[in-house]
Amino acid sequence: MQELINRLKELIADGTVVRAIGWKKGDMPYNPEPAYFEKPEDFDDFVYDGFCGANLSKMMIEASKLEGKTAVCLKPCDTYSFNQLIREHRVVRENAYIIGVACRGKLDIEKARKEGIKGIKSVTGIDIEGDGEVVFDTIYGEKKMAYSDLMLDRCHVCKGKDHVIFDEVIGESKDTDDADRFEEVRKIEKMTPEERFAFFKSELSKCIRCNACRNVCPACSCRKCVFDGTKFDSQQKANVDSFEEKMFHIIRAFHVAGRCTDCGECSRVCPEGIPLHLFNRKFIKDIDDFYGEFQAGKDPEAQSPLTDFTFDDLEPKDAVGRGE
Amino acid sequence: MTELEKNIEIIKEISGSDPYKCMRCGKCTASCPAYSEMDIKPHQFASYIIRGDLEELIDSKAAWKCLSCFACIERCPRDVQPGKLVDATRQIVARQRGGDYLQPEEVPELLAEDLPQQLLVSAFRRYRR
Amino acid sequence: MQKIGVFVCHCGTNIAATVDVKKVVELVRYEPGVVFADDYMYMCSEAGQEKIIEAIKEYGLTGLVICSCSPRMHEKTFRACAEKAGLNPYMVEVANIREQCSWIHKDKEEATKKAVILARAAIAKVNLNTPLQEGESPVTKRALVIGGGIAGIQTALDIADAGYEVDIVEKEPSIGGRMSQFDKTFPTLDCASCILTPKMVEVNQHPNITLYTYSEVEKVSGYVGNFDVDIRKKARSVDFGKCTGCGECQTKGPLGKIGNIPSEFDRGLKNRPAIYMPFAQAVPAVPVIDRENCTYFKTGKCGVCAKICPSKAVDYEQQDEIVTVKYGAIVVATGFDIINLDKYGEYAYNECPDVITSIELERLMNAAGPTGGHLERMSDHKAPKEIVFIQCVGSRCDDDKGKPYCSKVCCMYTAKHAMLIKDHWPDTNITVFYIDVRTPGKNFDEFYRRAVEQYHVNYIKGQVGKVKPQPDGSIIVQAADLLDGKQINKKCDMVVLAAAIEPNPGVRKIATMLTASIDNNNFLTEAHAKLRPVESPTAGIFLSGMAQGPKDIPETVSQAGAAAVKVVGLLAKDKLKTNPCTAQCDTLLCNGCSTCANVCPYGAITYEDVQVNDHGLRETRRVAQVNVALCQGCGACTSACPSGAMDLQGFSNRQITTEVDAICR
Amino acid sequence: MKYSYYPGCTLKNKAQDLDKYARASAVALGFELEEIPEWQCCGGVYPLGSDEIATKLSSVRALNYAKEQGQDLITLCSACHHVLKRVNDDMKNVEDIKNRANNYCEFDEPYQGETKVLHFLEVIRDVIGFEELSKKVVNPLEGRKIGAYYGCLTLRPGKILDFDDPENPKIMEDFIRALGGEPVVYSMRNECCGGYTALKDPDFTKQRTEQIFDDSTGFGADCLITACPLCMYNLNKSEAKSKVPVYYFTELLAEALGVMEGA
Amino acid sequence: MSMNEEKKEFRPLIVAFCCNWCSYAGADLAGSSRLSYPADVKIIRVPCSGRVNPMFILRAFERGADGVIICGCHPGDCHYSTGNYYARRRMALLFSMLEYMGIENGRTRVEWCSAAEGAKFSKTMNEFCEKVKSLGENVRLGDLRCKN
Repeated sequence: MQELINRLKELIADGTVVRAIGWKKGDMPYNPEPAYFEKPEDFDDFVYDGFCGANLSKMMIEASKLEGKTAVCLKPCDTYSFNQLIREHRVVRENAYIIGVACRGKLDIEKARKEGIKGIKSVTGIDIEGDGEVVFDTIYGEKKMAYSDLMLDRCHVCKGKDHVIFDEVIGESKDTDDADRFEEVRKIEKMTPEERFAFFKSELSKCIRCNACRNVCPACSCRKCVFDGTKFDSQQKANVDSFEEKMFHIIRAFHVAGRCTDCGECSRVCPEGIPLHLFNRKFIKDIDDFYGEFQAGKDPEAQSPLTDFTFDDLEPKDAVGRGE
Repeated sequence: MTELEKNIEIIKEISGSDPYKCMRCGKCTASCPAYSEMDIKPHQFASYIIRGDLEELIDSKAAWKCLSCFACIERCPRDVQPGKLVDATRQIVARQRGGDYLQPEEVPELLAEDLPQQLLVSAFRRYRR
Repeated sequence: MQKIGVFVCHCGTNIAATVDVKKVVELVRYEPGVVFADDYMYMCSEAGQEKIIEAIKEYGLTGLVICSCSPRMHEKTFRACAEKAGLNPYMVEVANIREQCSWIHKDKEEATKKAVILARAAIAKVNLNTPLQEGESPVTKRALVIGGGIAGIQTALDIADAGYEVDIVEKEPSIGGRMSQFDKTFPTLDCASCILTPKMVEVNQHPNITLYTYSEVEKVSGYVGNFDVDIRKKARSVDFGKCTGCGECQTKGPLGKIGNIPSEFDRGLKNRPAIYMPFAQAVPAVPVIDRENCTYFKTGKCGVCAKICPSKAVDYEQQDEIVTVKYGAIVVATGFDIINLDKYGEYAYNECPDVITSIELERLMNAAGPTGGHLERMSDHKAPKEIVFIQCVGSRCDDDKGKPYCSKVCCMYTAKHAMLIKDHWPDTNITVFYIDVRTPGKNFDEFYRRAVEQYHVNYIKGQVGKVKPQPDGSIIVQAADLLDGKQINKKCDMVVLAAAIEPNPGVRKIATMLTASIDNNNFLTEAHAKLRPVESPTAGIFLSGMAQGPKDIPETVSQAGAAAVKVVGLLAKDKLKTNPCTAQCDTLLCNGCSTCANVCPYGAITYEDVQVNDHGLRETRRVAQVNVALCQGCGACTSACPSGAMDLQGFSNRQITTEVDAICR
Repeated sequence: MKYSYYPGCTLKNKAQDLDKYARASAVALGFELEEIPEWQCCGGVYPLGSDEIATKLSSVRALNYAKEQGQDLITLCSACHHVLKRVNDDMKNVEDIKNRANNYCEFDEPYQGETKVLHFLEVIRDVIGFEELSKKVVNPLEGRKIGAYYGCLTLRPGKILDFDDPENPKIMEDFIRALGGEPVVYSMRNECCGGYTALKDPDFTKQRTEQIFDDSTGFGADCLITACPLCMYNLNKSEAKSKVPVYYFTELLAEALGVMEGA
Repeated sequence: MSMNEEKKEFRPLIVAFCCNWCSYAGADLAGSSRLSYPADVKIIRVPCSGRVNPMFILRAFERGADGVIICGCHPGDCHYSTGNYYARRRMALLFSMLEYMGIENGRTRVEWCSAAEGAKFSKTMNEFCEKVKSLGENVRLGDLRCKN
């Protein structure tokens, strides 16, 4: 972490960049938050550890508009999002100095909570360089968990430890991929329609329309969301009882289909723990099945599957009922 | 649906073919190897059925003279498949009337020594229920 | 708020018999925005339109809903009517209560209910309509005719005579098409080449006509008035400028006059050399080298034709050339061929050389044909004494058995063949097996009756079951005489099959390039079966000849003329009104992501950095810009756009949404 | 290569030649015929009513057995070939028959037309190849002018049997050529011999077979081959037969392959 | 059938989006050929199947449609060359998603229907109505809210 801080300070000092985007300490040891750093003293709060899961690429949309270059810390998976944003002309490559930061999987505090770990005072073993257990110092005493057990689900299906775009890389990343990315989707596909409907109804009924998913999503970068506009008479109805969760989440997933890099931020930030990535991942799986494998953000030149076609694409009638 | 149309529906179901598609081109009759034996010609089956003259068909010699060689079925340009209409007629006789063209008692007399089994079973299937 | 007038048409009884028109009027009167509602017997009539105009003036209407026939029928009429009264024509919506309601429903209550719903949807839409201004686009005053048969020739001549430039693209080495293969034509028995050749020459010499023979259309882009067409001029291997058409290369080549390649023109009844003109009167009279069969191209050795050519016109190095030309209108005149007969083994066409098609018979009877006009059997070159004609081979069939349509010309040309044969060789017996003899047309039935009464051609009703070649070289035709109730085994020595005609197989590809619609049988679809028979639904594309449907020569020529008039009518305009229903980008919403540009088939979307004032926030943004001259209004961009910035005028997101709401209310 | 083999009733009895020469030839050609245990008669004809199932069940069982073995199903007799292929087509494409037959049969998993039914000749054409066959011929049938008599059941209905062009077949002609003989093409080769009407109208079948002989000998045939025991029976009833012998195609095959003796 | 009986019978509400060039013209042809289909079908004219935004489909379901069908030109015959190809992908993915969420897949359909296919249009609508009718009222998408 110190190497990273030193390098960022150096870049600002030598005028390469005007500012940096990274993480600063939060009010708890497990909730660091994205922040801008400009002056040397700003870095006093800089942190980069296992809980720094946030994808900072989206912040470059606004940062691209600022005077001078911005250094941005991107984990391997974040670089896919950045590439996708380049493809969509939402960020300016020249205005960014990308530091590829190392990653050995990011952590999910909910996993600790599920293990009954409460009253956390401090956490050790979450450094990027470390490889030991995570130790929680709590008001009830010391609790330990294996790093891997504490990892976000998305890290178990990691796209890989390589940064697909960067100016320099600091540190060594690890492969954390040890599960099948589409297993959850397959599990749902195998349910009966009634079960599937019940599952999604119960999940989506938790939605409190806070828009956290939308705000964090690097693909949801519209200046104004269609659900806030009048173009379809579909204005956000958060304040009344008629917010159409299904419509919102299907359309949101549809709008990012072929563009979503599966960064998993939507599910990470959802305060209600709705597995929103299951929508995106379904589209990704279908796209792979129907039109050949496609990873958004991997190649900024590649045509998105929804703005492409072949003469003998699958017919919609054959897209459904495949499990029967 | 009229009574007549209902009967035609039954024939359609048994035969899997549609007499209304017939355009009276006569290709079936032209193709039929058993033409000389038939009192009602293959192409007339469709018109008899459409007219509702099932009785006459059922009583005809023709219904039993078809060789089931499928020449008419193969060549019919309208896919009416007259051979199937003939078969359906036989089925009506068998199903509704219990009438058979071949009686078991007749068989021993007809039996030649070198007669292949295929002939016997075919004849039984074709002539009886 | 709009002030909307609703007009419900009775269409005589077409609508009123199934839809309670008065009730519709009553029920829509209180819809939001509606200030006037009325019904009338024929809304499209002059009196009906007068009513509309009066109401616009009297009630100050800002929008109209006409409940009538399909908008594809009279939308234009009602828009023009609105314009007359000073209302923007795009403030008119049509609720289709005839084709999509009264004509398909029987229950009056149900149909009335549906008519009201359709009217409501239209009213809801008009509430959101905005006046639109038609743009203008220039017209390229040049036409393209695809296909150089009699249809293409006639169309081109008529357009050229009207003073416009026209190009013909023909894929064969010569123009002339099927008609040039015919011997005589019905019902007057003119010699086909006597009436066609002068037209071919005229085409060649006409100052307004450019011929691209041995050429194919490769790519089409653009739209009515402004098509860009790539034409591939296949390498002819003979220099146009040098060749004098002397024919030495064909006669003195390695195989002399005979050649070893089945002649396409003579339907394989005769061979031709690799360097050839399809027939003596070919236009242009410049041979081509068929590279696939040429020894020089296959082995690199030979080169005889180059050596003997007195004017040194043979050029083995010639390359295909692609020219791009701009056109205002395109006529499809790709013609027909007969079907492949492999599926009809019962007629023994592939087994027996003496079973031939009618078009082969044309060649056999033609003085310039493979036998010099002597009718003879291909097997033993003897003159046939007993000839059987079989009608409807592959026509009038069920789906996978053949073509479902009547080929229309066979009855007449068979009568023609029978008479010509009897004329030349009176001792020949002729039997025609038919299903129906169809002779609608001027002097047509008389013609057929002449074959029977004067020439004693034996017509027998009954399709043939099987054609059986015999050991002695004769042929037995097994058929039935349905009227006499007999099975017939007719012994003969030649059988002529009236094979079904089908559109030229290449037409599919051309239709796709032109985005002209095509039916299940690959015939091009007309814009309206009765009222716009020579136009494709795609603006600027016109139809001529067999490409549109089976027809004989007189019909083809009249259709060719009709297509030419339509083309001339288009080219005579200096400017065309463009469809104002184009896409529009809301710059405040646009993310500049380029998704829309990726799906635009016309390249109409570009991106520009513009200064925006987003509620006080001033910044430069990269946003989509629609070139309305290029945009054709398909709306692909609108559904690709995630932010809803891209919208389509006349079919906006809100308009469609509101229609959905009205229907689902 | 192993195949499930459905001989059918006639081959066990009156048409033993058709069967035994086939078995011997198969060995020589390098494929194995595994007779389906406890096969039942196919019924000789496809049921008259397209809505019937009871009469289709014996075929369904045989087809399902082959499916369970993971083998293609071979038949020789033209009637069995006809019936099996048509029933298989029903099981594949006719929802109603598929459901009813499966309800009745209660197989471990429903049978849906998965088995590929092949005529012995199709195996030779499509699997072995005529070129390969001609290489294995030891006694070429040189100088023999052989007329292939197809009859009706092997070819029609052409779309379902998918055996050869029903009006202009050439599989048997190619077969004859591969054996070194000279095929004689004549138009009666796909016309019916009179079939089962021989039982009640023997005179009629005699008329038919005479026409067949006239036509084939007219084109120079000195013998005929067939795949159908019923055709064989009817043709043998004709007087012309003394001049023009009729063989099962397997007999000539065994002869050409030199395996007559062991059969 | 008396009016009373008819009232009891479930009649689905079906929204059909038809492209102007092929399917809408096909529907017109069905009409002029008097090839009937149930009045339950209400057609919305759009320029191209590529114009159909998934929002429209969900909107229709939300407002009470029991089935939504999108008709366009046959692939390769699009008046705008490519619109239906994009529509085909969009609808394949959308329909698969709806199925994934437990929505009966018979409620959505895409059919390519040319201007010459009046008979096909009528047949398609008859079939689709029958199918949707058999599925009954659209409960699962009728309310796009997930609150009970």
